[in-house]
Amino acid sequence: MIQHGPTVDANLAKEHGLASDEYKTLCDGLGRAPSYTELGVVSVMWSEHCSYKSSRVHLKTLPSDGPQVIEGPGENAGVVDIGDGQAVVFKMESHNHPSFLEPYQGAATGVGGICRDVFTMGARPIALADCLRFGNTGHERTSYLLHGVVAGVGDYGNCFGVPNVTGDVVFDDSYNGNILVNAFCLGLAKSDRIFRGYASGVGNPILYVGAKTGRDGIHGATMASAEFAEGSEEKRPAVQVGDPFMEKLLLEACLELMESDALVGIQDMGAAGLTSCSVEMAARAGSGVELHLESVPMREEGMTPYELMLSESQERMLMVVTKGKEQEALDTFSKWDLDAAVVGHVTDSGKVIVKMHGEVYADLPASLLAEGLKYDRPQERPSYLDEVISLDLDTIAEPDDIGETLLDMLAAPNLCDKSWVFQQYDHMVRHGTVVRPGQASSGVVRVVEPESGRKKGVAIAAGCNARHVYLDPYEGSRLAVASAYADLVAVGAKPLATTDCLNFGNPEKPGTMWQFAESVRGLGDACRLLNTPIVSGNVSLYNETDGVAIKPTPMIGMVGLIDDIDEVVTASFKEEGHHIAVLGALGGTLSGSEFLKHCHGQERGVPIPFEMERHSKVFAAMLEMTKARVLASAEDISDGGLLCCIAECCLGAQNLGAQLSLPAVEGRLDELCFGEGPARFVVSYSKENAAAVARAAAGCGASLLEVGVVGGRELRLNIGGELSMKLPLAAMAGAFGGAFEAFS
Amino acid sequence: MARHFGVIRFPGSNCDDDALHIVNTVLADRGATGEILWHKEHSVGQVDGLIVPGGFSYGDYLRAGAIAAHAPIMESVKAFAKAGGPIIGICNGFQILCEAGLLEGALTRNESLRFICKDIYCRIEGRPTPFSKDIPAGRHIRMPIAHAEGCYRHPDVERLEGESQIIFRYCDADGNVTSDANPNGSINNIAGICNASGNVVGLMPHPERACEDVLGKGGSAGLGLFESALDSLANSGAAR
Amino acid sequence: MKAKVYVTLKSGVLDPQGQAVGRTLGKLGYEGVKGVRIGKYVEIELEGHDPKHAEEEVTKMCNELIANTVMENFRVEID
Amino acid sequence: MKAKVYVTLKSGVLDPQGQAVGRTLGKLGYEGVKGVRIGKYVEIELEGHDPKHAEEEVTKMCNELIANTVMENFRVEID
Ligand SMILES: Nc1ncnc2c1ncn2[C@@H]1O[C@H](COP(=O)(O)OP(=O)(O)O)[C@@H](O)[C@H]1O
Ligand SMILES: [Mg+2]
Repeated sequence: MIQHGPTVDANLAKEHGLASDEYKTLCDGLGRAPSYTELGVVSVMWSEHCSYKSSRVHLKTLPSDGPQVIEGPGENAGVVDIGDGQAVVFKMESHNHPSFLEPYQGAATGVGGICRDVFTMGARPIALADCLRFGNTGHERTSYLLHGVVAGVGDYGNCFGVPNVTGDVVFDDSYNGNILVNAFCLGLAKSDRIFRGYASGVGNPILYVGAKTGRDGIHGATMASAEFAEGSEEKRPAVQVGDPFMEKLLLEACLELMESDALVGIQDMGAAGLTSCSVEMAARAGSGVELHLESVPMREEGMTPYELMLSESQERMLMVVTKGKEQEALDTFSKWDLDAAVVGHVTDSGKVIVKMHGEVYADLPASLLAEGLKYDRPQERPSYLDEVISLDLDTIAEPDDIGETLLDMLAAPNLCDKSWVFQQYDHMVRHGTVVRPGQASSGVVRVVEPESGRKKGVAIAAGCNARHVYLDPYEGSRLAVASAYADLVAVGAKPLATTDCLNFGNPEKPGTMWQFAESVRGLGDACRLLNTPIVSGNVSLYNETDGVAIKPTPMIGMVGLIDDIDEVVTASFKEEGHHIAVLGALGGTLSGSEFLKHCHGQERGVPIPFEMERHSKVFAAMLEMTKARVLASAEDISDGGLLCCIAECCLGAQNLGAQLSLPAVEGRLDELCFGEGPARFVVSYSKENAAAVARAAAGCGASLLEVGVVGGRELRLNIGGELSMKLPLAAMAGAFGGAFEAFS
Repeated sequence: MARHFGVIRFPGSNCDDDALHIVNTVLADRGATGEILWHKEHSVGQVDGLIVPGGFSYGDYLRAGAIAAHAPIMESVKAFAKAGGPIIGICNGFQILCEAGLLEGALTRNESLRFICKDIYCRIEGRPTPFSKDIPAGRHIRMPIAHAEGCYRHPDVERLEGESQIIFRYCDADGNVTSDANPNGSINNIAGICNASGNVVGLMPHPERACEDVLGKGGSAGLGLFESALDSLANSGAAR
Repeated sequence: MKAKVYVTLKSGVLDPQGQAVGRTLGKLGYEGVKGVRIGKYVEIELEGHDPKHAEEEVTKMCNELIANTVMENFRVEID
Repeated sequence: MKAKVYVTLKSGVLDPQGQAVGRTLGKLGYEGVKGVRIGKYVEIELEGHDPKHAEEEVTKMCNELIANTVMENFRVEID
């Protein structure tokens, strides 16, 4: 074995992020000290980012099975059957740390990475979504990060040519030093043509395709697993630059090659590049691989095996092709002007052997690397919870003027119109976007069934209310699932399966670990109850700067199916005279609400929990109504409560007012107007359909209360027969539509 | 009568399938057909019309459309234009036709410096072209835009105006040409133009995205451009 | 040999990017910034040793591809 | 006074744009193009007459706004 580079010892291992006991485990496993190249390879494979060492014991409790599931966690993305021989392939992934250091490139390469995870499985990406978390709008870096991230997400997806159909943007102090950039991608495949990351077939050649390897991002994976400390901004690693054009060529070439029978296995080079790719492909297949690095296309001169194995240059794929078919593959790549080379072959040794010019630089058992480490880290319920769970409403003054308060709420950074963001994303390319961002809480893309021409729809909901998770990690995570479920049924989609991206602080702190464990328990329970198994996901830990962690943010991406896109409903009121009703509970709670935060600066109280028994009836009613095509509009009531929801329904394409009359309440007016709770919807329908709507609700055992009619140029609210509020549409539009531009 | 359209695919074209879908599926009952033409070909083959689709040919690197304008197939596209064949360049296609010299002027970075994707209105005017002559002059229609470099510039725009070569102009929902209705800063609110002989048309809005109302409820006014082309081909006699 | 190409917008052509940078500099407290124009700076690594020939070649490249002469001027320097 | 700023990508940082232009020049028949890197050329019109002070100011502007020092280098010239 060639020993080039610095001498390997426990100290050097520590610099690579391996704790001393981890280094010992490595030496014991190998029966010797590792070479420098081996140390590099192992350190990335055993990093939190690649090995999930702190999270794995918890993740394995998540439900991942169901008749609809074709491929669960373990592959590059999850695969779910949508009938007619078609499948959707999807996953969500974080790119938080790189985006904080270089927002444009960090976000762009995040989108690039998740798209590769999807098309690597044989699916053509047909929809993107992005969930973004920034610090306070007044924080000095927020505007810079926001501009860079949004441009980066947009430019990459736009150029690559996939519509970005939904997502969310939230501002909160806890993200001041750690923004979140979570990107979701969904692709469409034939259910019997799914490709997997397997290096099988002894003697089969291994092909490298795509961008040349440079020195960029070396140690990116270990960086993503380390807490930021003051001063680390100075030690910025080389930034990875995204090349969406190259990725588009890769996509087309790979899909073309997948039409043939040349391909045995394929995987994108994501975090930890060639290393994780070759190790994972060998480990899954139970085979081995031998690489000869001198054949890797290089961007720079004099690159060492260490650098080649650890580079995170973007837009690269590794694939195994049937022996004798390599020319067919190379021809396809040259048609698309892509660099490709045979860089090794499959063995049955169970080892990853790295050679350069005939010399061995690494000789490692694939299983040792892939299984990695596993910790059940100590947990402890954090004490802040004792403080925040109680809310004394007597200390909260009721608003004098509901109208003024509504305007203030509509202009709140977390509630206002986000067109500034999504208009920078092409949300219509590929002639399939049925519901665009801003039209409903879910995005919907059309999927045509090739034989019959039947037009199905796939709906995507993505987001998370981290405040709820902060106040109660278990219940808050259940609520996040229920909320995604509500988003889907509101457009008429039957929820199928889930992906997640679990963003938390430092897992070595028992309090954070407890939040994580509780959250995973909540996600699992809710997904089990709702039959939306988790088929893929990602964990991002160490979102913490100078000891301050983000609010625990288990981002949820949920996918649903619509049998016929003509059934789809959107949020906006459509016609004068339509009836407006609330489906589900009328009132909510101010505990943990956006109202309490925005108007009173408080984040406390316990949110109303998700209750399967009660809330699933509401979901069922919602689906039955859309299926029966009796609704003109539907929108779930989430942050901002009933009144913000109705205001948004007014401010749609048709721009219609509404006359509301609510029963006199015993409780507080602000609770009625702005309170929050799960499984509540605002629906509208024609007079003719009123009976059918009521029947559907009653049939499912869900409550439905008519609260008004669509019409006029203002939003009027009577409570118990008295006029409580009257706002012109223009005033609401001004508050809602003008806010983002003002603080961005 | 069957009318066959070629849709040119450059590396980085994204709206090629969208355009093909319009001719092959949405307009199939009108006798339209289409095929993809690969940029490395030297001939456009037997087609009655050409669509240069949107997307990011060559990543839009250097300038949008600049590299695609030099693709092997472009010589044949130029010959097709010279012979009077109808050509429409949509978004990136418009940028490519400008860079290739088939249309005048240049498309530069949006004044807001941001990519912008939304529905706009534009008014149809100017001389009759194959892609607009069935739409009554002065009518305004709704179509999406999705571009970062759509700000039209021309050193002598008055000449184009004088020759009635402005075919599409951004306007508001009521048809008024106002600066508020101009999404990207284009001179004189120009959204699309034609060449001196009128057979080559380029525009930034995406008519192919406004052909089926089910897609975002944005309307289907864009269909008018393609129907117009089918009619004008039918009237111009035999297929090429 | 190395060629350096400076691509600048022709004088009448609006430069929104330059304007935006100028405005931001003002907001950041830089006084005395009267105008900003943003162009491209292209470095081309060339084989060969004849600067005259290189200059001719690069000028052709600029006319053909690197600059859009409808809007842009360019200047070539050979190192 | 006029400041000229040359912003270039740090070596090792990928330049997809330069690569695409380089490849295209090759296809257009220009032989001997070994590499293309694309940067920015910024002209700043300044008040005042003190070139030393101007250079300091513009250097600050570059660090703060004009160059992205994570990925780019810059050079300032005062005319
Ligand atoms: N929170 C989670 N829930 C379910 N599955 C997960 C989760 N996190 C990771 N996984 C699964 O673990 C595997 C490894 O994920 P990841 O390392 O993010 O992929 P990649 O190598 O593409 O970056 C994937 O199959 C992913 O779906
Ligand atoms: Mg992967």
